[in-house]
Amino acid sequence: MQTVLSEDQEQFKHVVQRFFDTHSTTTAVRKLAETETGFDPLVWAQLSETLGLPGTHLSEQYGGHGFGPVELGIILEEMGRTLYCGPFFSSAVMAGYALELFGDDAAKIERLPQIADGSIRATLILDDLNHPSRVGGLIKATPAGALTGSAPIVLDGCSADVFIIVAQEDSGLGLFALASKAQGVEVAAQDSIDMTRKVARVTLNQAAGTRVGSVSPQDLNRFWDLTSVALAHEMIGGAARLLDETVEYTKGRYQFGRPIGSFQALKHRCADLLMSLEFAKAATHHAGFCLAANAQETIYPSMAKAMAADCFMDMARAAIQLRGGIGFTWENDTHLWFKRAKCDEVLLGAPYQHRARMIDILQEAQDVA
Amino acid sequence: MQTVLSEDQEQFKHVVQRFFDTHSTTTAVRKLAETETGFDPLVWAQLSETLGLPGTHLSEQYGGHGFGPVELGIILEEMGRTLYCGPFFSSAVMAGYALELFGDDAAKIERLPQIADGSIRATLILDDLNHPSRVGGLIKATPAGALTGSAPIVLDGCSADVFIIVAQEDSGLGLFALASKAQGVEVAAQDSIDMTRKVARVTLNQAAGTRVGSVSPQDLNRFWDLTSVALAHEMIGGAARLLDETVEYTKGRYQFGRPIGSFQALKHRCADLLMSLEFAKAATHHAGFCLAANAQETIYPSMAKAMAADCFMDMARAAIQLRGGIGFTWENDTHLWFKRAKCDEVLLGAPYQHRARMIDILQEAQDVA
Amino acid sequence: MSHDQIRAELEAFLDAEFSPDLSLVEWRKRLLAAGWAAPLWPAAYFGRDFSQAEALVVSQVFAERQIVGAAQVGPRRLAAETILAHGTSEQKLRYLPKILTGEHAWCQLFSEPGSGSDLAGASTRAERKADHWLINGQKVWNTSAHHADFGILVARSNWDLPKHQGLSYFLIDMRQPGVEVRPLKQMNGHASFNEVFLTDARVPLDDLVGGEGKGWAVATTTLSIERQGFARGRSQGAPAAASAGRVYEELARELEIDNEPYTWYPQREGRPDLIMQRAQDTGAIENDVVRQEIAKLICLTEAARISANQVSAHQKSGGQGVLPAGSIGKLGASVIARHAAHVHTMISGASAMLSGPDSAADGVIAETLISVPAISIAGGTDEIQRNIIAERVLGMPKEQRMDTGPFRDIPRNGQ
Amino acid sequence: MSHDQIRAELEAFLDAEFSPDLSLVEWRKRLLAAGWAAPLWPAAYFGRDFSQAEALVVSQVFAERQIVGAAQVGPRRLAAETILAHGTSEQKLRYLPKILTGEHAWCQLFSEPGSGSDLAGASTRAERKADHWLINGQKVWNTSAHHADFGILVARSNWDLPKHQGLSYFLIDMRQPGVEVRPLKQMNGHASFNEVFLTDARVPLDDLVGGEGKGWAVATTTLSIERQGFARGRSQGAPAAASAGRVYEELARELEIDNEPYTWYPQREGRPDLIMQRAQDTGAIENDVVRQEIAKLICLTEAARISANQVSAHQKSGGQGVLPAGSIGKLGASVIARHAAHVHTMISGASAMLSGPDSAADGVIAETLISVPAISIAGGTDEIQRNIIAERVLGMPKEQRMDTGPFRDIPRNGQ
Repeated sequence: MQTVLSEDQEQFKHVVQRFFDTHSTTTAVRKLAETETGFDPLVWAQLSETLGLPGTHLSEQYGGHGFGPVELGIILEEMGRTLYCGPFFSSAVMAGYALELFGDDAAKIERLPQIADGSIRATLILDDLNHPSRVGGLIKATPAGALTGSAPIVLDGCSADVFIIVAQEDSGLGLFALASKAQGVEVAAQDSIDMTRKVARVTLNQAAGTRVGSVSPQDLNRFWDLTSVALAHEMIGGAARLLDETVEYTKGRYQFGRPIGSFQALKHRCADLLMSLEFAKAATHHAGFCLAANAQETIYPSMAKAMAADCFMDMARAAIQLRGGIGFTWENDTHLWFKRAKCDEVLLGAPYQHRARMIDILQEAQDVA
Repeated sequence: MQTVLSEDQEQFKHVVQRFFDTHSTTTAVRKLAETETGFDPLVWAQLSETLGLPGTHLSEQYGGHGFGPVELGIILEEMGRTLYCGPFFSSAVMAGYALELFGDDAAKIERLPQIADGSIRATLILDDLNHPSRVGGLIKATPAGALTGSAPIVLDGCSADVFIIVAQEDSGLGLFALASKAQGVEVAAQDSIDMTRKVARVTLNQAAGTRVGSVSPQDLNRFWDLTSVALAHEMIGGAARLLDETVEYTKGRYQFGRPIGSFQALKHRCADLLMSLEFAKAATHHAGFCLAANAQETIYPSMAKAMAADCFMDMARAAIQLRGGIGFTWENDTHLWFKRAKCDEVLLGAPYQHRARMIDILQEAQDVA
Repeated sequence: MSHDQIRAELEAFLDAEFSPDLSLVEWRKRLLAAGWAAPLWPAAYFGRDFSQAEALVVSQVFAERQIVGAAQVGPRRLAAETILAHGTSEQKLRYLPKILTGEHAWCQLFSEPGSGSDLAGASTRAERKADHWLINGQKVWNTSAHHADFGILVARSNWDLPKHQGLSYFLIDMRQPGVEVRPLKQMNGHASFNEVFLTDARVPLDDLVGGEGKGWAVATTTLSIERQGFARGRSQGAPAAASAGRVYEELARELEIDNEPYTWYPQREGRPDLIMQRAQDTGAIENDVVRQEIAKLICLTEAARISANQVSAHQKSGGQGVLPAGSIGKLGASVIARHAAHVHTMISGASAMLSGPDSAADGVIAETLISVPAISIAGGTDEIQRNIIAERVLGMPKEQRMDTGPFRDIPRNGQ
Repeated sequence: MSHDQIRAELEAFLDAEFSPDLSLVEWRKRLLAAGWAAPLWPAAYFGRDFSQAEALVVSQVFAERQIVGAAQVGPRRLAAETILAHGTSEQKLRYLPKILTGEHAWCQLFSEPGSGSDLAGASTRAERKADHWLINGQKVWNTSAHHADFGILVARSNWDLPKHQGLSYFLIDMRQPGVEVRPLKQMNGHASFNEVFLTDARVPLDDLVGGEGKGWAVATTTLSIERQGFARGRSQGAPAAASAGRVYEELARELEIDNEPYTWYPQREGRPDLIMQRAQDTGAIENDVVRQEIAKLICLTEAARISANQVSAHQKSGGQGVLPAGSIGKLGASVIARHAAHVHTMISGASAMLSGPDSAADGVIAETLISVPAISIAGGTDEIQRNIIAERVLGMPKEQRMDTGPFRDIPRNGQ
């Protein structure tokens, strides 16, 4: 199994990094945060067409580039670092992986290429984004494919063209597709703590979905692993950015005639944060390598999600604290990452839930053995 | 309800403090730790006869002084501060409270005065000292009072004259008394991490106990509250001593041309420890006042036990760490408190078990209301 | 005077003079004239030289009868007490009455972008001219500055002395062209503070307090009053609910303005009071891991509460010994807020992402999650509190200072 | 030389010379004579100037054939590498052979009661006399000093220079009247260290290493070798299980003595490896709160393991950039040990009180609980590691030093 990035992957990282450094400045982020859709169509078109990012992790046979969780992780780490605002996570990651894993072949042939080339922006309606055990609890499907129910937290729900929906059928879980403009669909923007990722409530009333696949528990576990690891990459990218900038700040800020970065309490806190970041990064990258090697039933995806989330929140808290009052102002950029950290912490399951899942997996593995 | 010690109680505290400062020096503690019985009969006689300490909290009608958990707490806080070695906790607190709460009147009249005046040293065989739900799981009693079973952790089991035993009867829990020299009794010293409090395994094989009472769940809860709060006092006493001495050490120890106590990381750690100690003290003293006011079903005893235990362990760890290598040596006294802290942490239930109990109590109180 | 006498005299006064139909200012002028506006103050300056116990009787009567008292809270209180302690007789006679009547609002101009924890490092410049002081610089965290008529200002009048010795303390007119006030928005969306830009602002020579170069000593008085908690919140004598009548309506408006910066303050404390109910409502209470975290939170909040009670009982009973109540309580509040936010997040699950009126507890939980970072900064950071506890309570040695020479030679931001 | 050639020559040598019936010293003398004892060393000093890759072939052959190699581990390795780097030709020829044969055991005499974290603050006194150095002072934490024939010693030869400049580095004969070694018992009952009292001990003038006043530079070499982990543990070439024959029996005795101080080292790391099994055996695994804590522990141990692997893979692939592996790994080990002890305690419940062979895991758990405090102290405290990470990795500013003047003027303990 891989333990470090290959040369090709390092090069890809540099390209991606340059792109988001240019196109996702904090000025841009702040501007987009104030808009309703929360993304810049021009940048979306560029990252889709020039770099082909939304198709990175999708199979070549369905219009993707056939790379895997490691390359996707590289993208998300840079997105987290620059707080990229756009429907990448909702469309390419959530809806893309859902279709790839749960979809019928016909549906994949029809829909994945559009997601891969960015021409269609999809999003996934799954559950309350909290815990795998609740999947399908929100939307019910009749045998005829009429969908009814309400999902309170749909990422980029207001700007998506298509909803990919996991719904409860009479027996089991079905996968459905539904145009966002279809009859019986009501979309209402929800205020989120994190203004850089938009959410909406989507309410379906006998909306006519197209059945495009079905969901097995095993596929669902794989889906959870893949999306959790992608999100963990976003979080360590954000955390690393915060640590860099916070350390720089403490070097230039003087109080009591000395840079505050020379105070031992601050130095030790930053040292502890670096350790936490290195550990979260190690866990996240390792989880990516494991998934790329098709390892099943490993603890690493949940471990990565739990560690990256705790690290990102700790880092965000410290980044504000070490700046003092100015760190709590709107004008200072730190809160943008703090709010992303808070939302990422609970998206796809809170750290304590992922830790519980780790032990479940270990015990199941023992029972099998 | 009381919120601070009365003048009389403050005076009592000074008397007790002087006594243990004189009679429980670390030299004495180290000497007793090496003995089998682990206590000095002369000091025991003095604290029993001159000060009458073992009877402090026992009812006047049974030879005690009729004071309560607050006065008992004063004694234990000083014992914890000086790491007093002797069967006070096992005999006066554990066995004394058990007889007072669970005993028949006749048994109390016969036995409590001897515990109160220190002429008899008793100890309690209850369970694995871990959780109230397991009480009586170790020893079974026949209707004729024959006791059989084995208890692995009996405080001062080797030096006790009498065992007070909670045993499982056909229906319910009975209280029994049994001379330690009786037939069918086997006592084996157990090594403990804490050399300053001796423990033994007591194995009973058809030993002929005298039935002296019975145990209701409600009384058991009260017993747990009273003993937990007593133990919490011991722990905050130990923690306070460690903080005092550690802070003094950092003022006199020079490295890099300055007292190590001037390094901000050490200062901040000591500040956090002081806060933790102040909170644990507040909780413990308040729990004592509540028990003295006969408050039932309050969260404070378990809260005190949990907070004092965590505080004592944190303090002990820090006391070693801040001394560096010397703090890890046998010659330095710090480890004596560290080991007491480790054992007190789990005696009568670990912090997480007491925290769980707190929420149980809150929910039960709501159900009743 | 016996307490009964006080009560009798005050009740007679109120019977004769108070009417809810008075304007707020008119009523307070009457209070002022009779010495009831600030009975603790010296008789020479609008008060009655009362003891704390005597003044308590006055507050009780005000409370019982729901009578409006003098304007006493907020930054104006800091100004009043400082002027009383250090001002000239002329300053007291000039400024105190309109503070008590509420005609003048005040603000505090101490902190600067370059001196937050290190207040004495202020570098706003005060130059003495022929008939005034010329002030240039920038202040920050100035609560209510946008409503203020006057400010208490610390500025540097001498750059060649060590930093504590070169400061002077001024009373500055906020309604002048050289003073610009800009609101400062926080990460939770509220704008409780301002930035104040001073550009060739002027202070008459008479409005120096305590003498040139004595600014730090005067500021210390202000800060100690602030620490006693008088800087915010409604005064104890104020009626809980506005009754009918002009005086109450005007008071309600005054309080609304005074309290506006503080509406989110309960949220920065983490709202532990909402935890148990939310855990039950959501069913999260059934999860053993959540239960543990709730129990830890209860341990902290209850211990902090009990500890504060014990300290105050100890003080009341004349007890001695160093009681590190203030800084420990403040540090404890940070720990509590942080842990409460953590538990609220566990209880919410993914819906912790949502904010606004439709989200949990009408948006209060979301506001809590993005307000708690303030508690460990405002009013002295956790780091400063730990220094205070270590040095003043535990007596641990101070670090060698790096800022002892002439102020102009001390390294500062951007240099 | 190609790797095949090396292998061929070595195998021929072993076929011809090795016999398990040789005495350990006799066998090692043969190794030494042929240059196989330390092939990395210079040819001029008992080695073969081999590269790391070439030396690896040698170790592999030794391992495959279960052949005993030279005495290479423990403090003797620190001495050998330091002498090799800084010693005179005469010192190398005199001391290195008997280190490699195992005839001479060595110890390290650096730390003092007054200088733990601050090694350069040593105040053991070295006075130059006509034909020797006179040494007075006390050392501490001297592993294996009670078995040692010689010691590497740092002492102060000049008190008027700044502290790093007044130190000299000596090779001292431990078998002399002026050297007294006392075992130092630790809180877990083991005595892995000694105190060494030096009272008018003598060092010949020839046994100064690196020149007078150059002691810190030489000590830095020793410390960097120590950080590479050569100070303890069995050498890689040593046979895992003692086979039959005199040479193996004598080796087993040597290893027993060498390893004795370290028997409890696994316990100071918290024994996280035992957690899962114990949690299942005791049923504690069914408790959700315990499960959380176990998961947190696994997060830490697995992340530390993966992180170390990634760093080493990164280095092997010629990767650049600052990799703060050492100090972060050490700090991580402390966090892991502390948390593992916590979880072991939860799993044990009240039986965590018990120790000795009848207690959990034959006493290993009890020893763990009273050994973990060492991990955050030995080899550089957590505090020192955090300073290193902050300053060397994050580039945060150092604090102003308080110990820059002449050593005699620097405040020290007991002054």
